[in-house]
Amino acid sequence: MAGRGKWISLAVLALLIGLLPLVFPSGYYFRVGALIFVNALSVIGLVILIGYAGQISLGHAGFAGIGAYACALAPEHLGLHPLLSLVLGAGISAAMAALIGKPILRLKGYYLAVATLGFGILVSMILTNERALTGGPDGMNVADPGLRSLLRDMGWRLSGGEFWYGISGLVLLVGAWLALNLFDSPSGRAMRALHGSEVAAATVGVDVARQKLRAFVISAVYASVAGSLLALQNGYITPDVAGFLHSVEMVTMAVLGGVGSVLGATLGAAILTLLPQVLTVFAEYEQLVLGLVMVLVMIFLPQGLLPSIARRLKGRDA
Amino acid sequence: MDALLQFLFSGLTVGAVYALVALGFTIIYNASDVVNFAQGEFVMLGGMITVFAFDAGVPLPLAAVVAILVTAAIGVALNKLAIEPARGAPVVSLIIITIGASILIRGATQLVFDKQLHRFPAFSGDDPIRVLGATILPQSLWVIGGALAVFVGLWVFFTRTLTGKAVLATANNRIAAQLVGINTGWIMTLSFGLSAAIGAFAGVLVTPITLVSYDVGVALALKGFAAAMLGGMGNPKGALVGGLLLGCLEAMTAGYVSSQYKEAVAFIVILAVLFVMPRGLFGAKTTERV
Amino acid sequence: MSLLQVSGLGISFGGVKAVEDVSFAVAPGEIVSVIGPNGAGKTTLFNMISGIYLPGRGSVSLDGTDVTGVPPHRLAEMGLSRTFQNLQIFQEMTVLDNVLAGYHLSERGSVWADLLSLPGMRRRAARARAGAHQLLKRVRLDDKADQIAGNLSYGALKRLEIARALALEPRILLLDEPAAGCNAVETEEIDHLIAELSASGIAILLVEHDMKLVMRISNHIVVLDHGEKIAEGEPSTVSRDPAVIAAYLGTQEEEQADADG
Amino acid sequence: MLTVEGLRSRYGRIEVLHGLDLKVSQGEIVTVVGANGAGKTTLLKCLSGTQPASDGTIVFRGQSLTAVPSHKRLKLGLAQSPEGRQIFTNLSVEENLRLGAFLFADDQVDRDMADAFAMFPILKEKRNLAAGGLSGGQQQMLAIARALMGRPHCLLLDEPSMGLAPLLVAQIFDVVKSLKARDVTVLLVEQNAFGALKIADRGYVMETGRITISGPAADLIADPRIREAYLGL
Amino acid sequence: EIRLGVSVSATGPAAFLGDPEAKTIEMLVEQLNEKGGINGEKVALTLYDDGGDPNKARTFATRLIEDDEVVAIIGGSTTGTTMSILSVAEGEGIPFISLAGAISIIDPVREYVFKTPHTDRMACEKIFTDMQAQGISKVGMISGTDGFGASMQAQCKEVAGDYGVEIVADETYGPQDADMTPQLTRIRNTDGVQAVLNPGFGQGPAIVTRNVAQLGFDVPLYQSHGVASNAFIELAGADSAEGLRLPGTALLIADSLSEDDPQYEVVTSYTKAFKAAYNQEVSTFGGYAHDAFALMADAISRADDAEDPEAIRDALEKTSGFVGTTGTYSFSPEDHLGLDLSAFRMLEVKDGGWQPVE
Ligand SMILES: Nc1ncnc2c1ncn2[C@@H]1O[C@H](COP(=O)(O)OP(=O)(O)OP(=O)(O)O)[C@@H](O)[C@H]1O
Ligand SMILES: Nc1ncnc2c1ncn2[C@@H]1O[C@H](COP(=O)(O)OP(=O)(O)OP(=O)(O)O)[C@@H](O)[C@H]1O
Ligand SMILES: [Mg+2]
Ligand SMILES: [Mg+2]
Repeated sequence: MAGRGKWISLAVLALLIGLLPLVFPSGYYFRVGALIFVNALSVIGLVILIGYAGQISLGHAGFAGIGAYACALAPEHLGLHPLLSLVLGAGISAAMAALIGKPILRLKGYYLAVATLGFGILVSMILTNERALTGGPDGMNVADPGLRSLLRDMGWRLSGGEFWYGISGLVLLVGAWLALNLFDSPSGRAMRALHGSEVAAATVGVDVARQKLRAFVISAVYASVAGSLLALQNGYITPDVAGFLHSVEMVTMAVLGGVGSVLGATLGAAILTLLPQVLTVFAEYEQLVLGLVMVLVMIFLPQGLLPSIARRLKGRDA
Repeated sequence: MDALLQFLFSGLTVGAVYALVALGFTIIYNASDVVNFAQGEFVMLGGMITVFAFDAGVPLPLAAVVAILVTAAIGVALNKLAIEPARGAPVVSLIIITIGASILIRGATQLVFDKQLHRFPAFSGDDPIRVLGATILPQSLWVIGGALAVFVGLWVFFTRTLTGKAVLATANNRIAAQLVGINTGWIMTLSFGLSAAIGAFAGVLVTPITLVSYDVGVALALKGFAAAMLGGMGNPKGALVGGLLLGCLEAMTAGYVSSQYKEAVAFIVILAVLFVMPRGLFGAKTTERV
Repeated sequence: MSLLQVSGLGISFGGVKAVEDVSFAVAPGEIVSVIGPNGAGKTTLFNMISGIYLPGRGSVSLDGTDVTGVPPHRLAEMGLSRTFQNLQIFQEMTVLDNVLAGYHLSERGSVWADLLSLPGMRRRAARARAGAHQLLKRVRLDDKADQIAGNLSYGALKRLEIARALALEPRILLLDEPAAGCNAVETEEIDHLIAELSASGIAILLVEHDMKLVMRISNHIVVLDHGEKIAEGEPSTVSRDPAVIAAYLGTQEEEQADADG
Repeated sequence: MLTVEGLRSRYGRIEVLHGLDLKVSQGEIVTVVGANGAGKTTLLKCLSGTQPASDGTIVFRGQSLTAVPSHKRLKLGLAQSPEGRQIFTNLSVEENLRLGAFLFADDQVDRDMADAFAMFPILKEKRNLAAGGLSGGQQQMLAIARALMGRPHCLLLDEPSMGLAPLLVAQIFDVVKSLKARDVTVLLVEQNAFGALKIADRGYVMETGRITISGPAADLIADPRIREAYLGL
Repeated sequence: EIRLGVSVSATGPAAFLGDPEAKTIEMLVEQLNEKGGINGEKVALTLYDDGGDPNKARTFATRLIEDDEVVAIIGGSTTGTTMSILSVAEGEGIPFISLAGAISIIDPVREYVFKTPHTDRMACEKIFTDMQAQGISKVGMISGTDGFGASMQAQCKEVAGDYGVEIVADETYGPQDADMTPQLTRIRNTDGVQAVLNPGFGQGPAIVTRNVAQLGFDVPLYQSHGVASNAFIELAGADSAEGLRLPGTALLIADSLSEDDPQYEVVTSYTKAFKAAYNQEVSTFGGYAHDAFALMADAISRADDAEDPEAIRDALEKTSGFVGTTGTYSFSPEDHLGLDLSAFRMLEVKDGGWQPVE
């Protein structure tokens, strides 16, 4: 049964990614779509961490920052191909997560939140202050990965928007597939178990510390890859990507969508990415409305959009 | 030597600001286990409302009282309109509500007032007080005094009054609290009202030093949160010590090491403290047995 | 040779000795009960044996290996499993997933296998699933398999914990008041279950206040009071021990008579 | 004193109490027995107001409780020692007891506390410790003592003997009996059906959300159906 | 109808810049349309608030071009947002006038990208020129870690030597810091500091100004154009601010400008209109937006085809001697800023108000 749910989720996602372009009136929609996919990717990482392992992080943008700046710096200083830089960034993020995760993950609840927050702030502070390397708060250019021109040489002409829409969508699908696999696996169950009761999880043989670390590292990699994709498609990157507000935005997306599922993550990412675009008509009222939407969703759908809606639908069926 | 003293004055001033925010967190946290990320907004409101009332000709003390009362009412409204309806929701959802509320309050403030920086006069003038070659502004003494006063008040509230215990009981076990006759809804209202009032009070005290605009809340909440965690969440002692310590850490780092990385040093110290004491300096142990 | 050997175990909380110098042994297939007044230190003893508390003094050995201070998940790997007096259920997971979590050790593989959903992982998971359904049947919870565990009644949760503990296929099982919250008839079922388990060679360490159950199935009883062992022996000897009667049992003739009548 | 008519209650979509009638008179000890999952705890939760009733009426001392929120029911004299004990784990034993008398601020609070300590000396010994550190049985004692601190006219006890040593089980039943002497009415849910029926005036048997058998306690003990299904005799 | 796109940071950490910019452009569009628009064509304004987030800025730039189909873009309050908009505009061939300071925006020159603010480097140069004239050679710098402060810090360090000025102390503060006395104490304790330079915007400079006074640190204080407004004096306190200097534009001294000053006309009409519309003082940043819009409108009116971005760009590049609030602009294929140092005026706080330094 769980196995079928996985394929349904993936199919829904794939159809959305594949069919939406048919109704896009302009290139701008590809851009927004790509952003949603990139955000959804990092939110899926957080779903693993928060929804499954029950560990909060207010510093995940730090990993996005590492991923983004890896793509900005490595090609320039190490002569690495931007795509390899993405892998390098993911590797550094994973290593970082493993390193800091060990001491940090012993903390619980808000103490963990503040520790991860500290990590995120450290990263963004380094990116901001090491001007010589990173361009400081003004940011720096990111080299074009050259893939588009490669495709063009192969006779496949795509606009930048279309290209990144495709790439982000593809990566999101892969990310979603991996996450769904994980959820329905012994590791996923172990993570949820330690979320429920660490003591009980330990007594059934779950290495709690290790399992937490696993979730942390995996989610860091998701955030890092998302950060890299963002840097590559923007062609320009500033320390904002690693900032506290971005961390909070990621958590908000996860919670808004419903912290337990891949589709929820995508939905949360979509809503929070689209809202500012929709709210431009309100201009002055944008912040007010954004805040209001967040509050209302949480009041009426406390489990997040997707789970709460699913629950209601189920309730009606019966 | 006078430099050290100057750094200390600076640290205590800034630290007292953090402490006031951190103290504001304690009540709501103690009543509901929720860290109210809109706490910084209360501080901002305290400052902004006072500014506009004062500019409209209301005497400063009265303007301050108005600001505190209005903010307390907003706190109560936040509880009634957003927190209570979402009762039973997971804590992360409640946190997102408070974050949403803070964005909302910011957006509304920017509409009702403006996006400019503001300030009103210091209570006892701007002439610095000289001590052994270092200087401190009279307003800093107000802030430090305010933080101490709020601390003492909260400490008495939580250790000496039955209502204070009822607040703790509500967070610890809401059902049981109702079973012993505690009106948990009222306790929540009270907590939000008090927290907001403390926040606004802080805003009134610090605005002459830090200035105020619609968006100062985020940074304040962040630092206050860090301070509260350093000291141990929920304990007024922790909030006070955590705040002052954080302020002094930053000032000392800025003075002796590097101003660029003063926040970094502060966070590294917080991480180090938490590594040794996972519940902060004075954090209460939760005692759940298996 | 004994499977579990506890020697001179002790621990203090804030200066108060909760358990002091307790020693005993459990052999495979044996049922050893620990009894004693409330606060005697029984649960604390369990917490030390299962690695949740680090003992202040003394040692625990499993199969001859010293396992004092070994974390719970390692002990689980070595075949030690337990239930809790204060229920430790994965509230938000389904009943089935609770039991599946108990299969963690036999189910787990590399994280890559999990991420990529490799066939090996799927095979292991399917085996665990089949086993879990069996266990649920055994504790009469098979009809509730897909319910959220938090929604079960107290007695049902008690049984769920036992099923989860059994999923580990333990060599030694620690049961902390398994019959609490069960009526006489339900207690009897647990009685049978424990007997079956011990017959299959599992060593059982039992804490229970239901003396009928304890006296009926124990091979050996350890009596604690104020953290110290005050008596030990076969049920018949222990139940006649004046110290035990004074501290714990009281005179139950009246009730016993009524029940028998 | 307490009259329940047609009580229904549901968790989400699932109804677990299907129209329950029950009556407790002043000064009576009434016990409810039933298998795991029968709905006993749900019944008590409805009475104390921590679980909403979807239908039916609860009348307590002539007043309908339908619109009375749970924190006001104690004021009316209805106290509960809940399943799972629900003590304030982070507060000290003494604070737990003091909060039990949250509604009162008179001298009697101290006397009641002294009584509670006399009843359970171990609690006195641990009065300044966090209640979460207590052993299971000690917590159970605390839950009962805390409920008594509320000076109830009617006490709802959900499996008070659970996790208690035999000596204390006997003591708890004695306490319940002594409450009767103080004119406190008791509704007792027990798995130790034998013990409960022995001290009760009347009893109800609950099966999957319905009352199936009721009558004087002595009759129930003698009832073969009950002897087989609940007393294991 | 001529579609003009704007993306500025009207909220967020750079709202100081973006808020007056947005207000200015909205006001000017209205004025222009009331007067009949450009060559009879009304200007349809699409304005987005990117909140200072470069990522959003890029999205809005894409939206402006692909969805709203604008012919030109003004915006990019910060360097980061500008760089994001810039690559889109450059890629799609849409003329873009940036409102940010960094020199890298127009150096090297990009085909479609122009800017109106002075570069940070120019502000530094102006300040150091003044210092040199005062005989100041050792300076303690304290700057904000925000983009504005950091960029100026870097530029000033680069050019200081050219003016015989040595930066002997280099401190920073966070954008939301409440007390800078430790940093200032450090500067004071550095040997031979003759002046303090504080590039930054927001509350930081006001607090620095107060702290300097609090410490009784008696050296000349230089601020940057980041705080060139009357509100700043109020925030910093007239007493503390007295004698402080900064490089500003004619906007700040509109009242004392002589009528034959070439900027008199444009500056007074803008300050008056802005005050009337928003009951708020103008700032240098609003002035940048004013000039950007005026330049754009002028170019569109001169373009061969007002609907053709290419033509507008060409017209823009041919701008010459155009008087704005900031200075007089002359673009060329080699220069997409078109201002020189003369546009800056050294201002000083005297008796609680801004006065030009003779
Ligand atoms: N974490 C702790 N902190 C403080 N005291 C503790 C802690 N754990 C146990 N104790 C104390 O140790 C003693 C033994 O407790 P334990 O739970 O082992 O008793 P028990 O024999 O299981 O009792 P019961 O039959 O009531 O479950 C008790 O007095 C208890 O208060
Ligand atoms: N929170 C809940 N959500 C959904 N269903 C619940 C919930 N709590 C209890 N139930 C269901 O309601 C029924 C009655 O449960 P209740 O706890 O009242 O039984 P009980 O008679 O007290 O049993 P026990 O003797 O095991 O304590 C059970 O089927 C149980 O699964
Ligand atoms: Mg125990
Ligand atoms: Mg029950």
